Amino acid sequence: MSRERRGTARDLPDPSAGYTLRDMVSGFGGRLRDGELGSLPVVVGLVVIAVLFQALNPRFLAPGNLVNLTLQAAPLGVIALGVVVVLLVAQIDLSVGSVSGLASAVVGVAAMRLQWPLLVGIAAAIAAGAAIGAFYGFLLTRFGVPSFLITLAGLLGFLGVQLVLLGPSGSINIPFSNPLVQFANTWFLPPWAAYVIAGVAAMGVLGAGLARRRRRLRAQLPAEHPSVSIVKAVLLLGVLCLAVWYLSLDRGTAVMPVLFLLLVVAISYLLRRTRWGRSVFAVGGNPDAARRAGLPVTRTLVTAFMICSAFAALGGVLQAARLGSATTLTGSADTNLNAIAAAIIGGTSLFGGRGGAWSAVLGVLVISAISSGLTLLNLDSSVRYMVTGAVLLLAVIVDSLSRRSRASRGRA
Amino acid sequence: MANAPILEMRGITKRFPGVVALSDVSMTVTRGEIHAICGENGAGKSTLMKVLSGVYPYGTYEGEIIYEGEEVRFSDTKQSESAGIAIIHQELALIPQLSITENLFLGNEISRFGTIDWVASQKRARELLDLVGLHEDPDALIRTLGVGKQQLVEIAKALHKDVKLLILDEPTAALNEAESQHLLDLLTGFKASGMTAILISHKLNEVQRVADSITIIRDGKTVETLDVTAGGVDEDRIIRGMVGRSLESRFPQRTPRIGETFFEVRNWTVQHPVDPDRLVCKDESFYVRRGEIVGFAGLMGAGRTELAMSVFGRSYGTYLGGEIIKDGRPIQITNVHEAIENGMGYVSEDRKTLGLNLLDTVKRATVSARLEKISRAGVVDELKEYQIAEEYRQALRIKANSVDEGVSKLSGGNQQKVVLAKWMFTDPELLILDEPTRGIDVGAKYEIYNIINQLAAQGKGIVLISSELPELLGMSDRIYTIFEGQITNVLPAEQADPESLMVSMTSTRRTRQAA
Amino acid sequence: MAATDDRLEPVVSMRAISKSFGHVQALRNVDLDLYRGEVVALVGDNGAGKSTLVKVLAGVHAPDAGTITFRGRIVSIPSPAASRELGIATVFQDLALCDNLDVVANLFLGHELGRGSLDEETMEQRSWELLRRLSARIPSVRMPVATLSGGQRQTVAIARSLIGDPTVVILDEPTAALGVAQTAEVLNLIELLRDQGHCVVLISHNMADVQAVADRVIVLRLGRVNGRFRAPELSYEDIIASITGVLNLEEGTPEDDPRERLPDGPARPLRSPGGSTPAGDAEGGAR
Amino acid sequence: MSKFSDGMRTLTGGRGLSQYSMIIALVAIILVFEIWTGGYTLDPTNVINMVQQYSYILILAIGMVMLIIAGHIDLSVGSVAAFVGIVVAQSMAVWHLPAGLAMLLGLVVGALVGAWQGFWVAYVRVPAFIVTLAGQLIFRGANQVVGNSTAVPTPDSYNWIGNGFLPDFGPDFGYSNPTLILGLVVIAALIWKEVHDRRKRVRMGASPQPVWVSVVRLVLLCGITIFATFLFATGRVGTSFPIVGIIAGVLILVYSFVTSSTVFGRHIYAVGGNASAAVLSGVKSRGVNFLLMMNMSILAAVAGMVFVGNAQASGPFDGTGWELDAIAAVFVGGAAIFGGVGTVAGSIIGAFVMAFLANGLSLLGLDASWVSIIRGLVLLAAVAFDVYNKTQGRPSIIGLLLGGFRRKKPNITEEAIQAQPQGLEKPSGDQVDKVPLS
Repeated sequence: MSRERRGTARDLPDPSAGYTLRDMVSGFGGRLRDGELGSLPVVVGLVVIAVLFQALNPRFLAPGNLVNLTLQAAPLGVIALGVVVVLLVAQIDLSVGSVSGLASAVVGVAAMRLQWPLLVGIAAAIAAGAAIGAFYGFLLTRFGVPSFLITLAGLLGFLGVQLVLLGPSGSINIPFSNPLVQFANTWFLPPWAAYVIAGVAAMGVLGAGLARRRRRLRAQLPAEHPSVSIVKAVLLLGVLCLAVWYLSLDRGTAVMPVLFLLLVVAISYLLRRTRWGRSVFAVGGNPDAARRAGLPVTRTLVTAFMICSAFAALGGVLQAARLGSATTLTGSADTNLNAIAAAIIGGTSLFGGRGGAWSAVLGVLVISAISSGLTLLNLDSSVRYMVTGAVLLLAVIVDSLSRRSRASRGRA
Repeated sequence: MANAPILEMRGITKRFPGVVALSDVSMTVTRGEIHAICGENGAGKSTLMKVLSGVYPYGTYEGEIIYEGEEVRFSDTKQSESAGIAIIHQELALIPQLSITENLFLGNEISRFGTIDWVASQKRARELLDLVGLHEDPDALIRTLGVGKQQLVEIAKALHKDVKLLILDEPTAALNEAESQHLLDLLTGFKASGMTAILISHKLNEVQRVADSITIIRDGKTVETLDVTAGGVDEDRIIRGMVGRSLESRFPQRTPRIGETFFEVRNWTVQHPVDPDRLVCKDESFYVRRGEIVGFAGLMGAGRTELAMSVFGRSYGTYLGGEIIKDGRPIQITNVHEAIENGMGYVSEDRKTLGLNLLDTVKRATVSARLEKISRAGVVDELKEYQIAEEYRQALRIKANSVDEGVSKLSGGNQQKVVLAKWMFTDPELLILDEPTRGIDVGAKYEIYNIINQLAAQGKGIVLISSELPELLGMSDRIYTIFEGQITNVLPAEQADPESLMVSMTSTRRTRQAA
Repeated sequence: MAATDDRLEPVVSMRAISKSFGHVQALRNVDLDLYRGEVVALVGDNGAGKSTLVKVLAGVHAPDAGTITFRGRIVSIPSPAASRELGIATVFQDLALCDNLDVVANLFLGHELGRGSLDEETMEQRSWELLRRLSARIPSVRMPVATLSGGQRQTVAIARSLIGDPTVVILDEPTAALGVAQTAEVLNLIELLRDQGHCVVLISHNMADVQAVADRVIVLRLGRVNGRFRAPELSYEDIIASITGVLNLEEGTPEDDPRERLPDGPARPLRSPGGSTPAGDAEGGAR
Repeated sequence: MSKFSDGMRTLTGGRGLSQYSMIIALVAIILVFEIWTGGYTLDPTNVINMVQQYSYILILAIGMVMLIIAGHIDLSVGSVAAFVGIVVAQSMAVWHLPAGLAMLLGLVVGALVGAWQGFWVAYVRVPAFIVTLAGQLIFRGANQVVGNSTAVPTPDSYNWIGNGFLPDFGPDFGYSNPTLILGLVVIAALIWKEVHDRRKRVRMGASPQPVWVSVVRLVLLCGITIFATFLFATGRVGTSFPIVGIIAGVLILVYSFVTSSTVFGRHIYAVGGNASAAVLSGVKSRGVNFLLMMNMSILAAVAGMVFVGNAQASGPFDGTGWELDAIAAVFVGGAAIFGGVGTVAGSIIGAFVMAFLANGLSLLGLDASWVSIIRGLVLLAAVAFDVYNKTQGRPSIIGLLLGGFRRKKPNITEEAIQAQPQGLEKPSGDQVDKVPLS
């Protein structure tokens, strides 16, 4: 999936040379030399992780484990996707864990105790998340309280609300028969459907590429040679089909990760192709310039926080669905850090304005792969904590250093 | 002018917590004259007028006010208004969303049987507007008028209240010349019809033109009252009264005693901190002698500050090359701490973001650049700190209630003095002053010049960076000019004039070569 | 004001503009006329009021007194947005670019094209057109602005100001941060703008630059106009003398009579080739 | 507590409101819980328990306030404390280190952890909150690795630092003698300090405060001390003033002195108040940041060791949420979110507020969920109070909600120069100045 990213309009190589496959490769090489590494280190890291764990435990790359990994990664990925948006506007939300926990509790209470229709419960949970985000955005834009402090208070406060909702027993079980749980655990695409989706995705890439080429030619702009789109689509198709085939050796392609990828595509579209997305990047890059250009800075900040909290809530719902219960532990401990770490590892800058929706996918794959590998090795959560923490620190250090080197080269 | 005085203020003293704003001020205003009050900012003019108009009620000040022959004790502005005293403040008290008529009669509506008589109001409004020479539709909204016209509305409003004594606080500050002229003519016209006016103004030419007598206030005290009608009062005379000295000596006299060269910068080259394509200092060299004041002239952005800061412990940009030679041997200075230890000091042009921690008190700020001097084993001797700060406070005449006062509460001039004190305390041999008098009162400027001269007399080398050419010409012994990061010229002060400097400040060409 | 040719009619005329900040009077009774197809340089000592004057036009400061006439209509410019709407574009010294965004995104920041989803192609095409019109040497419009050099960034900022096809372009110290080659680039650009019928107001400290491109030089001193010079008779010494106040040319200098400008007027095309500036067309049509 | 007076005499002037309001908040909280719990809050047993149980907040708040003054924060203190705790416990259990040596080891480990985090913050300039966020995870994990995710008991020889008391001696009056003596010493110290301060002010030539102020302050402080002394002296037989209290007290005294009277202390305030001005005054800000991060971790180590001693075992979930207690204590204690403002004394009062709150709520049997909500709200309220105090015109809350309040960095423009603070004289324009020029 990561290949498609390179094809988006933003990263096109030098147009004066025309767009052919060779340019694409050489442009990529040029960026590498410039130190604009993009997602390469993460992809390499992912491969290293895979090889390492496979060597230590051959079950790591077994289809069964990979299916589990996709299921495990999806809820966290959804949360990380929200964090990406907030990071892009150069803010942070430390409370995504608590908010996801709260949302899982809301769904549990609504569905089991109050016997509300399931969808209403889910909607209530997401609405609660959005409301929390709006509250953060309001405090930030109206009072100027730094976001990490507001959300630190939120981390504590909403954890409490979660516990209150769950009541003294500390957990609400959602029976396995509940569609929500089934969705998260047993809904798998039939193989043909998975292949169809892979095909549609590839066709989509191809179609989008060709349509863009047509529009660019009409606008008398240099455009990629059709071969570029075709190769990209074929590659994508190949990769996806391989993945679907491999997963189908076990239970197959689950619905939940597909939902996550759909959300990523949607957010990616919003970020790259709409005014709102443009103002997100502008606000994150240079709020002053954004304000002077007449962009709605306050609105952008508030919506970014709302999206973040709403996605955190959705992630919490999925987590509860996957576990079949909403407990005091949902969203606790490392969810927060995993989500933030995933976003930063995937390449979204802590300092705003750089990154994209796909970084949530990459980051969450890294985090989930590590945690799954460590679990396979029978190393307990403690080591996982340490490794995640170290990876987060590493990502932030890389981010800080590259920012400084950009600054020293006049590319602040 | 043998009329009886309409107003006499005797021995007015007004205290604010910790400050005496007015001490024993007396003035007499003759009926039918225009009486001007002059003084520097903060001299107490506005306070005096607030006492008169009842903003500060009777009892909060000492002294007596005799108006129309009897002592009055206003407890609010309403009372003074009904006595016929109207004050027009700098900030106009008009409501922009209402019409001229509505504003004119605000609080004094012309009413019949409890309802506002709009017909009569309109008529009266037209009369009043005619009186002040404002030809506007009385229904026009205030916000559609310019400041000058609003001022006239304000005056018309006062006229409606049957005013005997009109006080104008800086009426022409915001007006252009034509409008000012009109206003002053109006005043003279009113005088002819027997009204008395008190005019507070900074514009001495106006004052000189329309006033019959001038009371000068300095530091909350009446200095003198000049009778303009008697002649011999010109702007210089007024200024002398205001600042307490003649203005020929805007820059205090000093006999330079210049010693040997002790500080030299050679081939100094610095790169812009983020843009590597840019050099902010290109191979620059200069030197400073003991007891010498060296001026640096350049337009904003020419690289004066960049040069100074990069020399001062490389606190700006990326150092590329060049050396600093002190007392004949090269020294390595890589950070500010070393710069201070090597006897350098730098007073920033931006005292709020680079010069002071605004959360500090005067005493903490004073010692902050050289804490080692008053500490033993890392422990600050608070007694010494207090004494030193107090010493500087008195020596530099820093106006603060005590050295425990927060610097954020001080005025710009006094903040600047604190910054100066802070650097004097480090006992530098070379003191770089970057725009030391920007945004500062004339009086305070003079004091700062005095301090600079004293420092030079002690044998310190002073680098004075300034945007004001008269200041550079008046203070320096030698002047370097900088243009686009390069030193383009150097002139002894006596050979320099504004044009020759400006030429070198705006191009690389050199008019005259000098040592 | 009887002239029929729009070249003879000032686009902007400021009359008796005064502005004070507290007790500091930054502008006193300043008159200024701006015409299409000329470069007007504002020069003066530090604190002479150049920036304040420009900020009045840019809608940052409201004048305390005086009138601004824009194409014969008295206008007030209460906000930067209003200034842009009138067709006055200002490029301040800090450029206000978003370094993380590419050139196209920066050019159209706040004025993106496309309904719902952004019309990247049209924006890119327009960007190329614009940059080509400015003969800008920018390797790719899809590069983040952070990777451009100082001169290129200045070009992008100027190009951005041209998006709404303004009549008046104000440049505040455009060459202050640039090297020699880049300065030349920007100066060329300024001449290009003039030739395309814009009125360029240039604030500069660099007399060489001013002499190179300015048609008229207005000297401000202590908030007043202290001298007006026209291109053929620009004398460096006079300008300096006027800046320092030795010379006071304001009294006795005739207010810029358009007829005097006419002889060297036709030498320059006053509209962009093909008369494609909509603003010019609108004005022509109105008459 | 003798630095109480320092808290009142605010360092910064003008922030008196928040300084006094937190004392009022403390008294109010104590009174409310005293009533709700039917007088149990101020029962000697409870007070002794509370000191032993919550002294970690006091210790952490000291380090945290210094960090926050300098403009940083540490979110890892809980994990670091737990990590150090388990290291100490294991070193005694596995290597059979004597208690003293184990404590020393704990301090060294704390210092190393601090150096690690400080390096990233000070020299690589990664924001502290994210470094310590990673640290939170890393050291939590490290704790569980070292302790195999189980609780490790600690020997009695060690536990006295957590739950020990001053040894009793002398004749039995029904009170604990050492506590009485300690109380007397404190009172003597208070009186000496007051006299000393007055004398110092006289020598400075400054007008000393009126005598009645000194007397009232002394009476109040001594009253509190006597009250506290009797509380601690009348506890169960065998109890007296806890060792933990002594440790916390010594740390408070030392760090109050460091922050208020040493060069290093001044540098902390300088870096937090205006970092660029500090650098231009010769402050080595990177060194200051590094030392502060390191100091925080050392104090976290102390807090962890004390806690382990009290619990008599080090567990895998020790220290969760401590960072929030400490941060809330600091902000309740009047520190500013943008740095430069705050005192150790204030933070100690804030820490007492948090401790009484936690203790009171648990006495009331409120469950963890509500405690968590309330603590979050307290943090938010403290931060909001600071932001509210900072707004220049002090508009009403409503005005703040509706109006266009924007925080602006001071930028020097013509207007800004004009709008300088109103002091004794207004900064002038150069109106007069320009007359002779033209």
